[in-house]
Amino acid sequence: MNCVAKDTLLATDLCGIKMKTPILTGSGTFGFGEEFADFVDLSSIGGVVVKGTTLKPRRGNDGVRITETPAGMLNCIGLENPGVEVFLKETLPRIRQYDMNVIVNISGSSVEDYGLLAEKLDATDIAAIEVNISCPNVKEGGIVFGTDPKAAAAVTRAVKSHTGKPVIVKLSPNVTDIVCMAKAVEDAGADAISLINTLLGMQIDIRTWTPVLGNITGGLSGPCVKPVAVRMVWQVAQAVHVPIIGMGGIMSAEDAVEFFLAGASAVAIGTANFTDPSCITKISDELAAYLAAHRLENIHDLIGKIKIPQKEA
Amino acid sequence: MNCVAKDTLLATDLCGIKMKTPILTGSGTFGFGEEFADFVDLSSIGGVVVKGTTLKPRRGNDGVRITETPAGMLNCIGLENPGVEVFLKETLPRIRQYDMNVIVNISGSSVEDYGLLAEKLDATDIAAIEVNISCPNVKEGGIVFGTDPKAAAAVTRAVKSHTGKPVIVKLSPNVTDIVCMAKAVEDAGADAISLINTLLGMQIDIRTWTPVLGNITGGLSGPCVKPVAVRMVWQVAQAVHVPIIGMGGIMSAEDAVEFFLAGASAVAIGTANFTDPSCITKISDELAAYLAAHRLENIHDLIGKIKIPQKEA
Amino acid sequence: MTETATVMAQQEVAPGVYRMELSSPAIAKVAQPGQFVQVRIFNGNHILRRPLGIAECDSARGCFTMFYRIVGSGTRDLSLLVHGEILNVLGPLGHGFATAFHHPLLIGGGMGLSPLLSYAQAKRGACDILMGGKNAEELFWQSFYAPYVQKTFLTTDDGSLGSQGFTTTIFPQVLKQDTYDGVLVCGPEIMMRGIAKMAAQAGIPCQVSLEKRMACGLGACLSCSIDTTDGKRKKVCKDGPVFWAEEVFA
Amino acid sequence: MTETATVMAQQEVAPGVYRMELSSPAIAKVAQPGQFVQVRIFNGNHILRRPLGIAECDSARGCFTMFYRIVGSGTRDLSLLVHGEILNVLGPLGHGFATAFHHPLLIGGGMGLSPLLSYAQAKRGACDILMGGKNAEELFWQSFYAPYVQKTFLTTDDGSLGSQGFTTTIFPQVLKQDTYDGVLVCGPEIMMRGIAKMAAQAGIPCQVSLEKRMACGLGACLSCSIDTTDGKRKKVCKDGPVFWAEEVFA
Ligand SMILES: Cc1cc2nc3c(=O)[nH]c(=O)nc-3n(C[C@H](O)[C@H](O)[C@H](O)COP(=O)(O)OP(=O)(O)OC[C@H]3O[C@@H](n4cnc5c(N)ncnc54)[C@H](O)[C@@H]3O)c2cc1C
Ligand SMILES: Cc1cc2nc3c(=O)[nH]c(=O)nc-3n(C[C@H](O)[C@H](O)[C@H](O)COP(=O)(O)OP(=O)(O)OC[C@H]3O[C@@H](n4cnc5c(N)ncnc54)[C@H](O)[C@@H]3O)c2cc1C
Ligand SMILES: Cc1cc2nc3c(=O)[nH]c(=O)nc-3n(C[C@H](O)[C@H](O)[C@H](O)COP(=O)(O)O)c2cc1C
Ligand SMILES: Cc1cc2nc3c(=O)[nH]c(=O)nc-3n(C[C@H](O)[C@H](O)[C@H](O)COP(=O)(O)O)c2cc1C
Ligand code: FES
Ligand code: FES
Repeated sequence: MNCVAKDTLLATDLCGIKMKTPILTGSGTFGFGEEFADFVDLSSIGGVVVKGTTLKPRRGNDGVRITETPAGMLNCIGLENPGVEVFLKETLPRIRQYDMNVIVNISGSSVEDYGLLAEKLDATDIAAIEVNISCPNVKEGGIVFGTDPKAAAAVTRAVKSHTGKPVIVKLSPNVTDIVCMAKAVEDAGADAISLINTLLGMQIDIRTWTPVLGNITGGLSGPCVKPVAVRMVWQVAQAVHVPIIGMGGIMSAEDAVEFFLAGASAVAIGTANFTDPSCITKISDELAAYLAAHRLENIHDLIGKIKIPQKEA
Repeated sequence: MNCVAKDTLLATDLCGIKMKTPILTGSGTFGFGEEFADFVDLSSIGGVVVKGTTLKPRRGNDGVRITETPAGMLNCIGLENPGVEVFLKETLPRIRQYDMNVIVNISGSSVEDYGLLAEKLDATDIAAIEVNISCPNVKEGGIVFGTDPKAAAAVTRAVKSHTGKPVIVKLSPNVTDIVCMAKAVEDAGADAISLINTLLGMQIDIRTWTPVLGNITGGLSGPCVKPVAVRMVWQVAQAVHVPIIGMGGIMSAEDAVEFFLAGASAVAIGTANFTDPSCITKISDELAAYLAAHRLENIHDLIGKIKIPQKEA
Repeated sequence: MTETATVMAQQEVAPGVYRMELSSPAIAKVAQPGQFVQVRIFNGNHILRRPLGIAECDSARGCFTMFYRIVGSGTRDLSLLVHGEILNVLGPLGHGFATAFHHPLLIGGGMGLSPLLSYAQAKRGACDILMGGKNAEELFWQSFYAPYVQKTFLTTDDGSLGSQGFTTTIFPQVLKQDTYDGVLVCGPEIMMRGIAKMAAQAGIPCQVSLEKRMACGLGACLSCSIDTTDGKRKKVCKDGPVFWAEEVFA
Repeated sequence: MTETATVMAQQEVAPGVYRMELSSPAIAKVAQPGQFVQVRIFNGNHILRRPLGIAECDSARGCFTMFYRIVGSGTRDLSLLVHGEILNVLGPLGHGFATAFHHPLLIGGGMGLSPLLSYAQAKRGACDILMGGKNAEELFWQSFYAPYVQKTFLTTDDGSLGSQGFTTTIFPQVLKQDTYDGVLVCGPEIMMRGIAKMAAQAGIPCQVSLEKRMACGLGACLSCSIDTTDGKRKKVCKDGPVFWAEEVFA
């Protein structure tokens, strides 16, 4: 397949963000993009969602921060980041050279924090803001906002009122009713919804009888969570009108296709970057090949195209 | 290790049920026990939790009922069962020969259903009743009761008021706050709590663009869910006083030890029975070996013994 | 029972179709034609076993063979195994074909020809075989059946071998050529339904071998439940996979 | 860079400790002593790569070796690989040891002797080695170091080889025997801290090689963050694994 074909097949527009492919990186798994510059042509992917950023610098959690689980991993990084000021002054100017869509993932411990972060980021050339109300690893990671529709709506409104950039709200899967959460943030003005953040999990070292992770619990990601993520994307796609960015365990183009069929307008690759640092390029190529093989002209011909058989009477 | 040692190491009493080992089978994965009689000495295990039973016979869901996922599987059996009358008249007399603890898992579509089922089962010699308020695969599977603490408490009270047998309530992991659910059923009189039922998931066939499962969504089980299950057991163990039966992805004695350390008083083996039909025996033997190697005298010396490191000041 | 079986040979007999021989004495000894095994692949990728029919049985050497087509990750991983590697096999499972027939006609399409082969082998010289496939390539089965059957009838969708059409197309003609006391069918459901109907009209007893996704293979999990014509529920793994046609097709 | 590497040899050099030689020309060409690789095992059981030090490098043959101890499922699966099987290797990663020393003393305990070996090899004839282990069995390393180092000092916890005690026990004596312009340490943290303190007192520059669990190995995921003495955060994978002792030990 030549490049022209690939470009037309995968090019998309996500709530105003022009993207060469509908494939982003998952926040926290791809640094600021630059760390992967040797492995991925950063200007050729949909965009880079950078590590969760907070108002003040954060040193993150102590002790062991990651561990492998069956078909997945747990992490409790704890939102280590240099803070938004350093991001604006040092990181953003540095990564500008890569000519990529930069989406900044933000976390706060109060509604005001989120508003302030949005305001500071509004004055930049970033492509969008992803509002993380779902980090399970720190009290200040917004998880309280991620499990209560009213609080989630309040955060969304605070961000929206401080920026003209597209606002993506990233939801937590650790809830009884994901549809209710999604509707709440849509009603509050979210331009898109990211699904899913990590499931809260735990591993115990049976030699030492202690939790493996320094923070005791951590966030589960990787292929093990894919069935839950696909289900949530499908449920939410039927209930909201804004586009969905699907993620959770995507390791291959086949996995990505499941998310598109379920109703995701774009996908993000997280844990898979650790397995293979150039996987995002491979997944894009294979996705283009899948579309071509199915004689589709653009990724839009796949989005939400799941066929639900009618039950026999 | 000789048999005497093994017996002493593993013997336990779970809310009045005398068990040779603290290892049960997960409802729906082991039939009525008899199907596994060629592979497992049924009288030597902790007990068999039989397939979910309802008032009326149920034919279950149409179409594909299971599919494999990374380190797990989805099922949407849909509570196919012959109904409680056939169970009492035909099944129970037939399986009596195996001299095993029989725990009957019940599901209803109303609080009254649960009460009626409990009443019918009370007059038998079964060891206990497990109240399934968490089947994600049928509307009548009780999931509405499993996500609302008040409804869960109502079901628990209805069952308790119709039977003198130990009542185990099996909770759904598809909730925001598992501790709140657990406390609600404990307060309503539950004698024990089973954790976890399956996580709601979905898989899409990218060749046909249709859901793989006949019921569209299904319940995720197997090693992939273990970190979530261990986390929930640990959270609930700190909040309730009744014993917990831990399950979700146990494939080995090592996995079981994680659940005991987290606070489970017994465990159940589900999906692993499909991988290896005699695994429950192997897991018991290896668990006894683990206890012996750690110079523990009984499984009680392991239960809830996780050591949480104190954070440095 | 479960048995750790060693791969004795593996060979691609047609594009994407493999024949695997396993050393598995306990199972080879007791297997009945039409039974199947649940194989467990040890590469860490599979929680569930995969059901595969027993195709040929050599109880003297303690071996049996399976034929399978690569359709997904399990069969692909199976195809990567080489001589000397091991599998775990649970079986033999289910109820096979009735063995009381004297001169039955076997009818198979695609991979359905695999369990029928075990019947042809067990009733050496007693059966005729009618086989259907998309094209000549899919009818590689001829050479495997040749030692065991009397007559062979071939059909292909594209006419590249035998008569053009489906097994249902030439079934009536085949029936005219000989007297059969039974018809045993395994293949796509639509073909089995078609044959069953015609066999009933001809007054010949007919058995069919069904497929449903399976988890336990032991009748415990109800993954493989089907409706029977008398309104009951049966389990393909335990009550089948072979049923009398009238039990399952209305 | 990532490279698909072929296992050229694998051998158990002590109980539970393996030496694996990989054909990996691109990595072998550029690797610096003290750098590591992230290996990906292709058996379907591992989402995360495993970080392992580069122990010996043969750029002419395009090979390098790693030594590892089986401590969990990843290292166990690694030990099952045989000649001809493949791995994927990401690397070489991180910053290795400073190479400007003329006569450094290498001090290693346990598997820490693996990255130090690459230094001894690169500076052939320049280094002395002080190695510590639980017992004589753990000091199988001697023969691997012999071709590259001048003096070898041995300690074992149980006194079964060399002097009894820890590397910290005899370090002061060793320092008296020769003049070293640097000390390079890799082993348990407690040992590195002890040596670093004594080296500082003796006024000898000291480098240490740290270990933290890693996911990306590229400085992106922050799995491996540590505090430095100047109050900053550094990443073991990218800023290390080798640090000046005073950067990381207060
Ligand atoms: C009793 C019985 C006997 C069988 N005998 C044979 C045989 O001799 N040769 C042969 O090639 N195949 C046989 N099959 C089908 C075989 O089991 C499936 O092709 C196999 O399980 C697919 O596994 P997979 O991992 O490659 O595919 P997956 O990736 O799991 O699925 C790919 C496709 O295969 C089909 N499939 C998956 N699992 C099953 C299953 N358990 N049963 C039926 N279809 C399934 C589905 O259509 C699915 O879309 C038999 C099935 C049954 C129930
Ligand atoms: C830069 C670096 C270089 C290393 N070089 C070597 C080497 O040359 N030889 C060698 O034997 N080991 C080395 N290690 C340690 C090695 O990475 C771990 O032993 C290995 O990852 C364990 O994998 P596992 O799957 O067998 O264990 P797991 O089952 O994952 O865990 C078992 C135990 O191993 C430890 N461990 C797990 N993952 C890591 C990790 N990523 N880093 C450190 N410890 C871990 C933990 O204590 C854990 O409890 C190095 C580690 C790092 C960070
Ligand atoms: C190490 C690690 C760090 C993460 N950090 C963040 C973060 O800072 N903000 C956020 O919104 N999500 C974070 N996530 C969640 C991912 O962006 C993604 O939602 C999740 O991992 C599911 O996708 P995956 O299975 O492809 O990894 C992190 C995930 C991992 C594994
Ligand atoms: C095929 C299948 C059928 C199940 N049926 C029931 C059921 O009828 N009632 C119930 O409470 N749980 C049912 N479960 C859930 C299991 O009992 C168990 O809670 C769950 O599978 C997690 O354990 P595991 O990972 O060990 O399988 C079923 C699970 C499977 C896989
Ligand atoms: S496969 Fe479990 S009942 Fe048939
Ligand atoms: S391992 Fe990812 S930052 Fe070091």
